[in-house]
Amino acid sequence: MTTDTMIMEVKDFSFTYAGASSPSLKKINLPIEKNKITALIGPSGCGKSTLLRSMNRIHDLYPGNHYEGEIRLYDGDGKGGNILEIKKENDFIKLRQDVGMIFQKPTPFPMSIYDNVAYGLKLAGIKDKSEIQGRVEKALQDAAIWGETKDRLKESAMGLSGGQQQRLCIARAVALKPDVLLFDEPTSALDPISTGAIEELIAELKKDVSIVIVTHNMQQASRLSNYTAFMYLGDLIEYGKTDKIFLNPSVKLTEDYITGRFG
Amino acid sequence: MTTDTMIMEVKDFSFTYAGASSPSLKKINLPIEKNKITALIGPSGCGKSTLLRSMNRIHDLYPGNHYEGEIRLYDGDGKGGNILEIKKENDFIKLRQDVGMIFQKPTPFPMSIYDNVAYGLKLAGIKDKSEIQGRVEKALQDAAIWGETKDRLKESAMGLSGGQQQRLCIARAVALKPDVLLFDEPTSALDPISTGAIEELIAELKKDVSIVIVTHNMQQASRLSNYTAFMYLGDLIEYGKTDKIFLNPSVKLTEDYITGRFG
Amino acid sequence: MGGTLFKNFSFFSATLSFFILVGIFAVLFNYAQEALQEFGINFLYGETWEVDEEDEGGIFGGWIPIVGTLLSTLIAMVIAIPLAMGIAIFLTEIAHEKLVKPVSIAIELLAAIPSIIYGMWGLFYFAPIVQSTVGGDGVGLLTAGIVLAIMIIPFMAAITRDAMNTVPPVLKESAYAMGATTFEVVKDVVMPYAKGGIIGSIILALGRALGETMAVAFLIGSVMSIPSRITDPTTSIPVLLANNFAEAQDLEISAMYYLALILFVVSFALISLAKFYFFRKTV
Amino acid sequence: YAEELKGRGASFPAPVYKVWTSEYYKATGVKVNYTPTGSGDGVKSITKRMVDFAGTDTPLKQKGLKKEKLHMFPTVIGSVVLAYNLDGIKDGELKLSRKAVAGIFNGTITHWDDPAIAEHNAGLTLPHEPITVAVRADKSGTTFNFTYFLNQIDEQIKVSKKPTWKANKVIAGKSNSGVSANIQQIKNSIGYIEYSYKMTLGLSAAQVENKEGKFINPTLESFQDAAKYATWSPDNDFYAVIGDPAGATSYPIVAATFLLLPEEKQATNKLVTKFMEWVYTHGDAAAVELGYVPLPEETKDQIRAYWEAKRIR
Amino acid sequence: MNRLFLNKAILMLSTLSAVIGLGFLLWILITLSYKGIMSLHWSTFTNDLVEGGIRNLLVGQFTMALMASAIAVPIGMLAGIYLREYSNNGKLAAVMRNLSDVMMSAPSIVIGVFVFALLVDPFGGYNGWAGIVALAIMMIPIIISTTDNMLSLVPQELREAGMALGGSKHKIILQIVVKAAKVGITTGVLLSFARIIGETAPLLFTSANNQFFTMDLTEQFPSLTVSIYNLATYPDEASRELAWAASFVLTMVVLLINLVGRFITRSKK
Ligand SMILES: Nc1ncnc2c1ncn2[C@@H]1O[C@H](COP(=O)(O)OP(=O)(O)OP(=O)(O)O)[C@@H](O)[C@H]1O
Ligand SMILES: Nc1ncnc2c1ncn2[C@@H]1O[C@H](COP(=O)(O)OP(=O)(O)OP(=O)(O)O)[C@@H](O)[C@H]1O
Ligand SMILES: [Mg+2]
Ligand SMILES: [Mg+2]
Repeated sequence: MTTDTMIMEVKDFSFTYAGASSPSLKKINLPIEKNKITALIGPSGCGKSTLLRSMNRIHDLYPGNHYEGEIRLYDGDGKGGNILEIKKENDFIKLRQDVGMIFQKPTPFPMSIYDNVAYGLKLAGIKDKSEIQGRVEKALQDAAIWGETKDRLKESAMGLSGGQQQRLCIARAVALKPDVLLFDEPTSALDPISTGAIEELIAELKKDVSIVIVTHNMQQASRLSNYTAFMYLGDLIEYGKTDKIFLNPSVKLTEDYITGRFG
Repeated sequence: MTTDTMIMEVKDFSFTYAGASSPSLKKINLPIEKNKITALIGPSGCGKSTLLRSMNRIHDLYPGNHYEGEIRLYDGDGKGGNILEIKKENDFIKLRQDVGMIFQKPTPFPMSIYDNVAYGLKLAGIKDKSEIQGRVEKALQDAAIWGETKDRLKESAMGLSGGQQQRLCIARAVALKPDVLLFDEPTSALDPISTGAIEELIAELKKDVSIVIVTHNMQQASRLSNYTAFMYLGDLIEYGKTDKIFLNPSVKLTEDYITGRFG
Repeated sequence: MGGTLFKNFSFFSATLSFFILVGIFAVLFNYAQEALQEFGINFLYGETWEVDEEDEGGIFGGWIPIVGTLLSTLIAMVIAIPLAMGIAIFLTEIAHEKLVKPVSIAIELLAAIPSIIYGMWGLFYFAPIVQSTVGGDGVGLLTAGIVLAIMIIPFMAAITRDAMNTVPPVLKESAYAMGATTFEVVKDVVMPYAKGGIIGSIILALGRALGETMAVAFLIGSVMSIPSRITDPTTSIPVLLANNFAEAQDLEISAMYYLALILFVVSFALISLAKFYFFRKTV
Repeated sequence: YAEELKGRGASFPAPVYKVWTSEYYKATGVKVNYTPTGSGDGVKSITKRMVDFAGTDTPLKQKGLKKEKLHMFPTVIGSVVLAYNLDGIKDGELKLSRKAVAGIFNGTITHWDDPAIAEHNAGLTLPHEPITVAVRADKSGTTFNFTYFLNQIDEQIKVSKKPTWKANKVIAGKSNSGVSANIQQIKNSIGYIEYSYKMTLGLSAAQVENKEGKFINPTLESFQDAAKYATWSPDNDFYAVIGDPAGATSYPIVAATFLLLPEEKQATNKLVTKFMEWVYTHGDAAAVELGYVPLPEETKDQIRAYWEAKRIR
Repeated sequence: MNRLFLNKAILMLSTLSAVIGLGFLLWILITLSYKGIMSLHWSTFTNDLVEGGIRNLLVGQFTMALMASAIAVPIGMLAGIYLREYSNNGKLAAVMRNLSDVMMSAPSIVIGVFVFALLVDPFGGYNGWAGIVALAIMMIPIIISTTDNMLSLVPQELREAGMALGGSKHKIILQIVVKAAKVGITTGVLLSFARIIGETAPLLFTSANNQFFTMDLTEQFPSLTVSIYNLATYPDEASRELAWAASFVLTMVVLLINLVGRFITRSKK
């Protein structure tokens, strides 16, 4: 693991929610490998979402949270800025365009399918109509939802099924050509078939972007990811290649969790 | 499996929600063995809760649902009435005292800890103060929560932690000396330690009552139950001894589900 | 930057409520000065309201309209509370699903009818009935109270129903699962759980009844006298204001502002109390 | 710019003002918006200069007019009747002596079968029911004129636009119409209202004993007879309370109603006098029909001269 | 059994309350419709009050209610947006929210008195503007609370999703959040409009009344409600009939707006 295989790096990172008396994350150290899928697992409330949401600083929507440590986002040359130092609105916008996010529940905007994808591009300052159109199409294709939507681009995105909405949200994020995509339990609200489609899509996407995924489904983590991090009560207990973690964990707690002894 | 080992028996049971076009349960056949734990498993929406809630006809709080078939509740002599034929309020009250229920989220009543347990006894017509007191104590002990609550019986039950509240609800049900207890995902909202405590408690309780438990946690089902029923889309796919279902299921669908291939 | 400007505008708008409230208080207080200095706190229990037509002064006391306001409100509440609770229980626990919607809509429509309509209807159709059954002159305290009750019942019932609907279904189910009857579930689980909301709804309705003008103006009789029987006419603060504010001058109008101030402060205090209950519930 | 004149005040002449303004609007297109809110409100509105003119049934003394810088002149004469709601007793059947009227309104007579009432109503069966006295909730010129009459009989009753009534059972209504409505609704009630309200509503009204001890029915003739005794003079802005006049055929409770104009509003004043000029020449018939007594021609001429003098014509 | 009987009795009483409530609704609506329709003529709508109609009153009432909305809706919505989106739900927001709720329950007659002191007394006359301001003061807190409530129903994830795409806060609020709450806010605006269009007390000492047709807001301004108040106490049949006709029209307008509001919410959900 050298710097140039990493896209992000979490260093001695602690996080305390506004008003909370104790930190929800304690001195986390975690590399995010480029063009790989990293899974975050752990029992409910262990801090998976908190960590994920630190990576594009979506926490900053709510004031008063407290960060410590570093989260570096590396560019092509292996140089990395600490995203925790970002202060200006413009830099936030840039960060979020570089590090996209997909939520547990699909979040289509109340507008047409086309506009949902175009919206991010417009926010990014792209004005050229034909460029937008091209990138919307491309993104919908990349998100494997072009076939189902090409004849109804002008219709409201609310009319899509849950699984389609989730793929639309992925398309929306992909359109911005991010470096990293963060997924927070992206399939837990979906049926088995949609789940399969999204899993396939995520596997496909890693060609272009690096992926971090939070999941409760052990099978999903083992099927999908290259690296797995196990968290417990705000600590990162164990991190490593997925095979290693699942077949031969070094820590007893990890084993207990994976074998379903709790959680 | 003969009648006298059974406490309940579901026969060709179908259930359609008011206003729904198709049944949510289709011709279910399932025995509930006396002093054993029966687990209901299956993916979300397969009808586990619907079946469980038929067993004490709590569905009848909402009008217009449609039952078919039989659900028999056997008494000591192996004679069984069909609970689906109950019409009179008195009989409903009796049924619900015989077949208790614990929900996913703890549901303490807005009164003191003591009154929470005493409430059911008062409803059951017990007037004698000392008898009530004795049975409340006994129930709290049986539910393994006496130690934590004995000094604060007069305080509001809302002040207890989630796990304690859940045990209080179990105590409340146990106090009525029911024949059957129905649990709908009783630990899915709880932390690992509370989960452990409740599991232990359930295992203990089967000495006195028969238990049906719905769970999403395969490990819990395999650890805890004697019999397991796997449901899918309103059908009961497979029923048998828990070991058999988990180690050597006869149906491919059961295997796929148990190994986490879907759901 | 558009964002900052937008935020500032929003902030300014949000503070407006505060300024209006302070403004109302300050203006009423200021205009009431003359009467405040003349009568002070004695105003509250003075029973005379007499203009001295020679020297622009007079003797003014708010006791009669204050008592009239309180009594008409009291009658309204005594009638409205049980009925509104009954309706809320009917809607949340008894009514068949198919009935809930239309009945709720009907109740809410009743709440939407302008109060002046209640006044007119009350005067021409309800007052004669009161007169022929209970006696008195038709218009008076009782009639005003009843019509006021009819007016606030839908409002109270709607909020109480909403509060009762916040009770999680599982909580009710678990009470039923212990063998409780519907009434026992309502009494032991629903009411205690929704207590904050229910008390809040009562206080809000109380505030409404206190400040209601039009329905009462037609019906209370508008007489400056303490009623000795429940059917007797009297007056209330809003009615006195509606009838005589426009024509009053000098010390008398100052006394009117004083009355308005009293009404405002009382309703402010009541609503704050209601908010306190709601607030404790929701936090 | 559509001309519009704003006025508020006395409800006593409201019925006739309503006809006049609406006919004037049809004839000339000029809007005269008169809101009958009561004389009290009228006087206040004009002193605060919230309106172009005000109506009042209580004439202002010269001192008051000077202080508030107002002109004043009468428009029409009306009368106050005692309307009642008694089962089986028809219009004009009830006779009320001066003593009885005062007694009812000062609270010494509380029941209909009181000897003071019964002695002059031998043929009527008066119920043993409490009397509900219908009065005004607002300040009113009608009340002023009625209490002026009562004061002639019983000095204890003060002349006031809004007295504190001592009667036992009182019910108050806003403006003449409110009082009329109350009388209509409430059995065994009696109240004082302007004659035209009695007419249009078909209420029953009592014969009232006049200064010379005669019981007089409220009729146009008896009003006209009473009006003859009024004396007007432009020198005191026509200040006159004409109640309780002499004459054996005079109905005792009559009153003139006045307009108040703000001295400084020359332009609108001219529009008002133009309207009044139209009224004096075209409005008499409507007034008579509603039961008012038009001003005598010589009084009208005096008023015209008064306008000239004040340069508001 | 005793408790079963008690249960039955209470349930019967509850049902009875509902029947009583609905009975009064029916009684009021039926007498109102009967008297109203009997008293309505075509000319009622084409004549002004001075000629025995309600044309100017309807126009006046709507004019004032619409103008009041034009003031109250933007202010109320901005305030609601501030409370829900910018205030971070802190202490200050809680205070503002409570104040706005208190204002919502302020007696309408007191608001009338306040506006009289503010806009009538110093300017020497009752006028339409004063009526508009009084109605707007009544409306603002209602709009604040509906906006606030409707925005709170917009899932937090939607804001986060907008943020995660790189939107700035005000853009997300205006382009996504408000849009998502559009139906609810529209309904709220309609319902509050229905509420103020039926108000009498705040208009009594502000806009007063006018028999004639006018659009001059510096003058006394015609309104249905104040006219009903005046007409209803008139003893003559014609005035009372006009009052019934006006009441009927007013009630229908209010109920219609309410039903439309409900219909919008239902058809959109
Ligand atoms: N907004 C918040 N304010 C304060 N504490 C919070 C907040 N959100 C989460 N927490 C706390 O932070 C800890 C970590 O929460 P987090 O949501 O990251 O867990 P998680 O691992 O994602 O759980 P889950 O699997 O249930 O989604 C928990 O103890 C939680 O109670
Ligand atoms: N009140 C209801 N009315 C109509 N349909 C319902 C209702 N409740 C549940 N259903 C439907 O019945 C089916 C079975 O639901 P049920 O809640 O029993 O599933 P479950 O197995 O308990 O799922 P979960 O694991 O999510 O709790 C589902 O398709 C559900 O949509
Ligand atoms: Mg999470
Ligand atoms: Mg379930």
